[in-house]
Amino acid sequence: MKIGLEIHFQLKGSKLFCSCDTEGEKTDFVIERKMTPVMSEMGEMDSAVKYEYIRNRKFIYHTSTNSCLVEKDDEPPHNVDYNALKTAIALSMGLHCKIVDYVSFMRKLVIDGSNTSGFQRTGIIGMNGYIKTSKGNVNISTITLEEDAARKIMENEEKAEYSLDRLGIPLIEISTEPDIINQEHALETAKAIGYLVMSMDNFRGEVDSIRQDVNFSMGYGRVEIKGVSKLSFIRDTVNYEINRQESLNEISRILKIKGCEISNFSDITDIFKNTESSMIKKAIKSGKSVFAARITNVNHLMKYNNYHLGKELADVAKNMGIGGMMHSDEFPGYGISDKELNNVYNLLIKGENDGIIIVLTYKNNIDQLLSLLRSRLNKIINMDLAETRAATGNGETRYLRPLPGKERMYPETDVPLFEINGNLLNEAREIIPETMEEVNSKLNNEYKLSNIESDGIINNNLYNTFVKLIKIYNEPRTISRLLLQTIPELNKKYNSKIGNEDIIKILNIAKNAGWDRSNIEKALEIFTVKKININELIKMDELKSLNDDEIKKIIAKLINNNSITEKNIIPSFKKETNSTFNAKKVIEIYKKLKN
Amino acid sequence: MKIGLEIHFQLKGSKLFCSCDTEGEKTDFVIERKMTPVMSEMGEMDSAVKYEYIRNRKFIYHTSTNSCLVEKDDEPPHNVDYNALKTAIALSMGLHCKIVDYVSFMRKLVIDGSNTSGFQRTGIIGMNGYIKTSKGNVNISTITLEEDAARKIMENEEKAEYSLDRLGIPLIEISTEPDIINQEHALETAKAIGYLVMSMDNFRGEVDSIRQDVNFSMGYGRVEIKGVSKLSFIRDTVNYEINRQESLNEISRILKIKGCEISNFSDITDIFKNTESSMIKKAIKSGKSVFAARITNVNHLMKYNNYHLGKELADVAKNMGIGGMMHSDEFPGYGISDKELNNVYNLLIKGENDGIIIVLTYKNNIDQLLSLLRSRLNKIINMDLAETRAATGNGETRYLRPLPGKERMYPETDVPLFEINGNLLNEAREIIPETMEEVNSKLNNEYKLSNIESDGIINNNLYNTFVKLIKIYNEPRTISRLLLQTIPELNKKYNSKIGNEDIIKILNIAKNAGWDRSNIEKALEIFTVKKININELIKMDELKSLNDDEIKKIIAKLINNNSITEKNIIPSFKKETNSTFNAKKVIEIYKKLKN
Amino acid sequence: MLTGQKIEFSYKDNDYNGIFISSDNEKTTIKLDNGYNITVKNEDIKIKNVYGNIQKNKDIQMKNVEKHGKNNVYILTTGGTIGSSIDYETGAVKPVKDISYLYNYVNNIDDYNLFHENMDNILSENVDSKKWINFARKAKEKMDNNSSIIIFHGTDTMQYSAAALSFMFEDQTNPIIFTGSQRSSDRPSSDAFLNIEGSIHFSSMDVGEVCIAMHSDTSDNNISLHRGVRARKMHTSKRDAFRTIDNSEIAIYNNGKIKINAGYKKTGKNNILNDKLNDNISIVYFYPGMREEDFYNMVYNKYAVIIMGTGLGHVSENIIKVIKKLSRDVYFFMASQCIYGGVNLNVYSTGRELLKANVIPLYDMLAETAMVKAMYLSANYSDNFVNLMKTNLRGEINNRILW
Amino acid sequence: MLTGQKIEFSYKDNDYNGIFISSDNEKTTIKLDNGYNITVKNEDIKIKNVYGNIQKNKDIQMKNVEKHGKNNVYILTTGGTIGSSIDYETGAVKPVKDISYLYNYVNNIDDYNLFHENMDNILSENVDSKKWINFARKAKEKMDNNSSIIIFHGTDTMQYSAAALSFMFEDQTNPIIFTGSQRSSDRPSSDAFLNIEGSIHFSSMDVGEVCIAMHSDTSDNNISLHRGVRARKMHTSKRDAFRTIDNSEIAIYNNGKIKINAGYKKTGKNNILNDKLNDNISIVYFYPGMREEDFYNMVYNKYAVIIMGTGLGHVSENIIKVIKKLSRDVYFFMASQCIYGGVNLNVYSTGRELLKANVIPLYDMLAETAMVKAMYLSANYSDNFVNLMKTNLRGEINNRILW
Repeated sequence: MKIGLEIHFQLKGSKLFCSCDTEGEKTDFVIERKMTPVMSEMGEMDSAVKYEYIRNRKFIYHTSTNSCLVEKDDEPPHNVDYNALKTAIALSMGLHCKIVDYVSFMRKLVIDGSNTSGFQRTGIIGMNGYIKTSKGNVNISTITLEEDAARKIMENEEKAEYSLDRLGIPLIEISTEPDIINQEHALETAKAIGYLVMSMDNFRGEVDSIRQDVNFSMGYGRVEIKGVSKLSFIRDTVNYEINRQESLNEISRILKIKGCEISNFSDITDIFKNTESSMIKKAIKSGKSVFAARITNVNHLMKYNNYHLGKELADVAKNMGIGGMMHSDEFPGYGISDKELNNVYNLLIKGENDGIIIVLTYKNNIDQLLSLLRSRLNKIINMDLAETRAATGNGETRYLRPLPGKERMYPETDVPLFEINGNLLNEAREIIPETMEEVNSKLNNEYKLSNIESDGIINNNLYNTFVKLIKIYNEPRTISRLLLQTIPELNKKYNSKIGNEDIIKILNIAKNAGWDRSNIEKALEIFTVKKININELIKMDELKSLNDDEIKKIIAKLINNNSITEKNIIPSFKKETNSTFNAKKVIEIYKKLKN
Repeated sequence: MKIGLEIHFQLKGSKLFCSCDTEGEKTDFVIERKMTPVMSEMGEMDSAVKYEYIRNRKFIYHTSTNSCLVEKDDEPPHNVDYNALKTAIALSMGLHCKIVDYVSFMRKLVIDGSNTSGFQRTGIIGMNGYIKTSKGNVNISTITLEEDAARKIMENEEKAEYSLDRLGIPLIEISTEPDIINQEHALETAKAIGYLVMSMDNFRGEVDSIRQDVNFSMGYGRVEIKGVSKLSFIRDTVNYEINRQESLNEISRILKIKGCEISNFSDITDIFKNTESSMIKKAIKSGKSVFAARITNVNHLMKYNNYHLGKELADVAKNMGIGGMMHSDEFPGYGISDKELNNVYNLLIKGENDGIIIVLTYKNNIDQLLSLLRSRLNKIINMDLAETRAATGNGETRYLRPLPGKERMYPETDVPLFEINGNLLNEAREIIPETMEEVNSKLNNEYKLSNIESDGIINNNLYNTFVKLIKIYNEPRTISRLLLQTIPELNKKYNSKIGNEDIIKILNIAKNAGWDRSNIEKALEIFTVKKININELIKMDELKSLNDDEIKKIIAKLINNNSITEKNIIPSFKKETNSTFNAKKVIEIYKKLKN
Repeated sequence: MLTGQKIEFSYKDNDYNGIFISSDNEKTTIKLDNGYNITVKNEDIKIKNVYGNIQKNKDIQMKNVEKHGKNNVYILTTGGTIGSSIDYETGAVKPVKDISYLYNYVNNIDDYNLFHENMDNILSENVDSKKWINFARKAKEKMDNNSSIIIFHGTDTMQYSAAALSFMFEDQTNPIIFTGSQRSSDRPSSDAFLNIEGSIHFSSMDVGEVCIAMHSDTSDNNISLHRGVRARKMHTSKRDAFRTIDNSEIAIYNNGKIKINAGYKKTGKNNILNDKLNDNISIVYFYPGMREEDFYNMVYNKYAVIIMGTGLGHVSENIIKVIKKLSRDVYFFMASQCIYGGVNLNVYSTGRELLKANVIPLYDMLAETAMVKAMYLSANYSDNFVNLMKTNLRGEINNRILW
Repeated sequence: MLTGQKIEFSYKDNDYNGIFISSDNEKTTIKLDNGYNITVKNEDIKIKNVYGNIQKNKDIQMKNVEKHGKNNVYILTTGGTIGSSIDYETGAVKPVKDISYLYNYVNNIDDYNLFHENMDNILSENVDSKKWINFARKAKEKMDNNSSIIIFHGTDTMQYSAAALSFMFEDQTNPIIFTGSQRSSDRPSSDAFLNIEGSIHFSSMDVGEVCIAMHSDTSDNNISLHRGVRARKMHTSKRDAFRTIDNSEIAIYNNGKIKINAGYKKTGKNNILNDKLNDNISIVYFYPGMREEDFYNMVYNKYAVIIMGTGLGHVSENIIKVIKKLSRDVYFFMASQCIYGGVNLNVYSTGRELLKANVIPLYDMLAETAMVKAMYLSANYSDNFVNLMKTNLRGEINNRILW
């Protein structure tokens, strides 16, 4: 078993090939486009491309405040964003890659409408690196810098709608070699890489900012599984794929012996003239016909126990926009009467071991479908399972399209070759991410945090924030507590989201006003509840910091009344005021007055 | 008594300063403009201009298919239309004028929104001509070529709406000297000029295509009465004006002896706090105040018997947008209670012979109104009645504005000086209109029409059409009958409007097909009823003209059956066919066959 | 005879009175008593009597404008349609001397103290760098006295002048607003009045930029505030001739209110004026079939040349050869004759050849703005000329083209 | 090494396989097995092995297009973005040889017999009068054989070429439609496909004019048919870059249907081609501060010059002096750099001076069209040159500007 990972993560700041921000809102303007399949010079059309074209959908693009003519494919790309490039180089360095001398961007054809141009721009930044794991090094084959696709809003048979807000966001792709030995190892590798990624200063950090593809092979060809959204699904997905391929292997063995062929499709619409099946009735009404074909020797292989050949075939139809392929292992069902079924079986001369498939579609689709079904069945029988699959939301996978060839890729001539010079390399070196071990040791040794605290900071990807806040308010335990407890609790309690910039502002005030942890927590809560301007906080009675005169007054009063010592001055002082104060100052003044 | 006339008439074809057609339809585009009063270099503002500005109205212009940027005042005028110029010269020649060597166009300020530019372009073409009348020659002072104004669609206190379709249509203005001696003579002169005008080939001939202004003077200053729409109103208008001026003369005599002053206006709104007068209630509710002033010695002069001083003063207010001035000769009335009236009279210390005027308006208008009322009253007392008045729809007149000075006029620098060269003069000479006498004699002598027929043609302005049609179908009596009887009857019967071009087409067909009058009338009726394409007429059975073969066949049959002679061949032939035929041809063929 | 003298004359046997306006070898123009001018051939006219007294139009002195508002606004007239008025007799145009009449037509005019000065009386096609320097110095003087500046200027080259002042002022304490009119202010329909009204209102904003204020559309409703370096006269005659190219206007004025549409630079604390300009810069409009020698003649002696190329910024092969020869001595910059959109020399081989020939693409900078910028930078920052040309200094380069 | 040869190489101590693409003194580009190109410094790379067999892209012959329709359409490719396709390995661009793929994407394609010929492969900025004559002759040949003509052409100078053919053809039996693309036809999002679809449908109209068919807006919905002499590329990069200036488009194509928006000249009975053109005409873009000697250098040896003046058609006083000196030898015509609206030399004194200097105003004729018209008229109708320049021949002068 060989497993490889492709991890994609978004950067924030500027888009990759224009000056639009990575964040933005929907605007009212909408454009409508079509995609035309472009044939290679050999006159061949990628079958993925063919699928999309058969669907002949319109693509609707909603513009956003962060899109310009470049996203509309109405202007050539600008030069590559310097920051994104620097980050990609730094990450490549952190993963011990060789950095290319020049970045050459390529166009990778994509025709599902997710790119207004019909392709994705992508360029290699680093090659031949590695990441350490408990099972040894996993090699990194390439690190590429690419533009993210448009965000799909909805789709149906006729059209797909996208928002342009995500299109063009810089995306770094880290591809490992198939050095990963099992599911657990895949998870560990993904986590280790993910940690590096998330610790980059300009990692975007929004929902969906990291997406994983899994390359999997157990000897029957490479399967590329797209879009595994959660880390935990890596394991489930690989498990599912192992089961699927093992089952297909059994089917293959059976069919290799018995033989297997798909007959031509017969138009059996007449049989269903007066059908009770609402599904078939509806299809006929909308101008579709009913077709059936016989597949020899697949009875009880279509959907029976661990056998799911039917789904493998239905996926082909589904990708052509033909939903609901029915097969004999499911019959009786779908409201089809026994009489109708008998008529079909008789017409197609179904033998006992044969299977029947029924599809509802337009006449002009059927030849295309038959040829695709035959080719897929053939591949299964020969156990050539190499293909692109999609991860579903529940840890399964489904057929998407053949593996893309390198013909899908050609040079992006609009973007000039970019030389990575010494300057840029030096700048990148400054921001090479630290590994989890390095960070852990710093938190424990330098900042004296407990293991629980440092794990919390690492697991929640808070190290960068932590370092940033420490620079303002140099109390590691306070900062750790704020990040791991106070703020998550406040956010939960008030269903709020306190931004890093707000925290920084409050800590700056705290530093100047001499607030302690409880003042800061108070300030955070007031800010969260009242949603006031941060600068107003300092004027609030509860948070107002006493000035020297006010402190003097209270201390003078305390000295007069009680037996105040340096030890009890602070608690006594606290009782006298609601305002905050700088404890050091109080002691200082107390000493002065005492003397 | 001196009367002068200004006759304006529109030309059709192209507009005067752009290539738009004179005819067109409304389009959807609307623009909104303001006019700003432009002061002369002496810093004075024309009071007509001041009125408009006080009204501060918006002007809405509806564009039309026959308007371009020139009408929108968004492009400088093009060169003057050659045809219009030629017509103006020809008419000047017909009226024995001296033609200027160069046309220089002027701008005449107009601020009521009827010109998008704020002025009307006008230039002198001819000077010092005359027209013969039964009372001797009436001299023509000038003939000018100008652009017509925009067509008013609606107006209220806030805005006036215009259509641009009429703006820029060439307008020829013929101004006579005040040589006309009475009402009847005015009518005769207008008719004689009108006849010349209407006989111009490109006279527009639509409703409102001719408008007359009457200059009238009986020793109290020149009154310019704008827009006398019908010839018959010239008489009524002059009569009205004579009565008005005589009445004012009596008023003047009385007031000169007794003295007459208008007091300041008092705000008497409080008196009407609980008034029953719905008019006053409404005004107060809309933010207006009630003002009253005392005018000494005008009791029973405001509106009593033949005295109408009140109207003279109310017209001033009306022009400021202040409607409904009330005065004491009308009281009690308007729902004003006796108590209120007494309060008003007491407050203003009304003497027995004094009059009171009450106006409802906004506070900031009242000073302006007072000053205008005083100046008008003063002019009346001094019998300086020179002013511009408007003809109403019922033969009366009302005060419009002071007479414009020549300061209103300055050079139109955007239109280059146009030299009237020999070529143009020669072309114009070709189309000099004939006078009514000349035409009458031609119709009687050359075309042998009866007096009734020639009067009909002249009075209905059909001479040009007649000449045009004669050139196609040289049967004067037939043409006369078509124009004076057939077509008016058809138009009336079918509520239709047969155009000249249609008649020409049908006559052309008639000529080629050898139709006689009854065929033509049949064709006209079919065309009117069935609204078919004219070229289809010739294919209709009823109108189909027999060809030689068909004629031969019928004649052969007739010769065989009957004793046919050259004399009865036509009636006999007619009985044999529904189709039309060329009678000459029939006789010709009959002769051939006979021999 | 002198213009304005009363005369008696005969024309084709009739006698007339009038006022003599003008004459040349062929013809004489006379204003008749009815106000009409007629122009006749000298041979047709016989002057019979000339009265000595000339009707001269008084030059009215500027009225003392009452100062009651809190915002100082200095109006500098430089000529052009807006700052001129017709002589109602001759039709000649002369500068407006009295702007007090403005007071009658401007909303909220009481908020402003208006001052006024006739700086010049020039048709804007004759404005050159010396004039720009004069305008800028005068504007600085008045801004130093805490006035906002409105400059009445002919519309023909307003965009060039506004761009020039934009660059020359590195910082400014008040807005400088150019305005003009497409219909002369001596006609009731003139756009001048609303343009001035809008300009006066814009002048109270905290815009630290040089702008152009003109009609937003053909109706008398909205006035647009355009950034000077991004505005262009896009119609010869319409009221709304000016457009902000490839961006939004900064603001729209309507009936006393201002709506902000786009970001702008705020007013600064000082007026920093760099008033040197290099005249030796030109614009060349490329066209197919352009000959090498013609191009050479146009550019060989220039310090810098703005080429208006086709499409994304292209010229023909033969021209590139000339550029290659000259580009050691002459700076070549590329803008596009398309007006809208940016140039990009990376897309086609011609563009890449141009880059090799040292032609510097200016993205979406307008050619007119580019010329003025080059005049400014080469006179003041010749050391860093090319780099600054490519850098956005005053909003003349959009990073993003949105539509 | 030759492009396409397989190589083994090492880069910074790692070994790789790939295909050699190109190299120069500094760097080498290689396509890796995963399809990516990398470019590295020559010093960093060590070629270890080169395989002899070159992977050469076959030049595919033009397919025999099936002829089943009733309308003959001859497609002439001349180069430009639309007629070219990228070499998927090197990124180089070469002409499209096979247009049969069009058949798949065009509505109602069965109504048409498509023929195709590669006339040229030229970037449109390099097109000149010789090329226009070639295009015109070829178009005539094919129209004489009863075909409509579609010319694939680079968008940069399409308006000049379309105007040239407009004038050269005094009568034509079929429409000649120029089309192109703003996004190259090797990308799925290319505007080429819909532009071609629209052009093919327009080609069956009875339009006896030379037109341009391009996107109406940025969506893939409508294609506009522009009159060649009134179209202008108004954006460097957008799909809807072309606009009919100061008028409506002739027609709009949408989803198999054509909507007529404006009048047009009908096809005639003969193809009358006047294929002489005079090259010695130029366009000069006026700018403030333009020097006399520069203007003189640009124009002194020209047959005719189209001046793009400011506003209604103005230049500065010093330039008028030069014009006065030269206007006995050079014809000067005036267009406006405003693009929209007409010139008018009657309004301002500068304009009247220009008229006196024999400058001929062209109302709203586009400067580019005016240049081409002058090239045509001076070569074929030099006797009546100025008069015909002012006369509307092919719709290049609007009598009325409507908005």
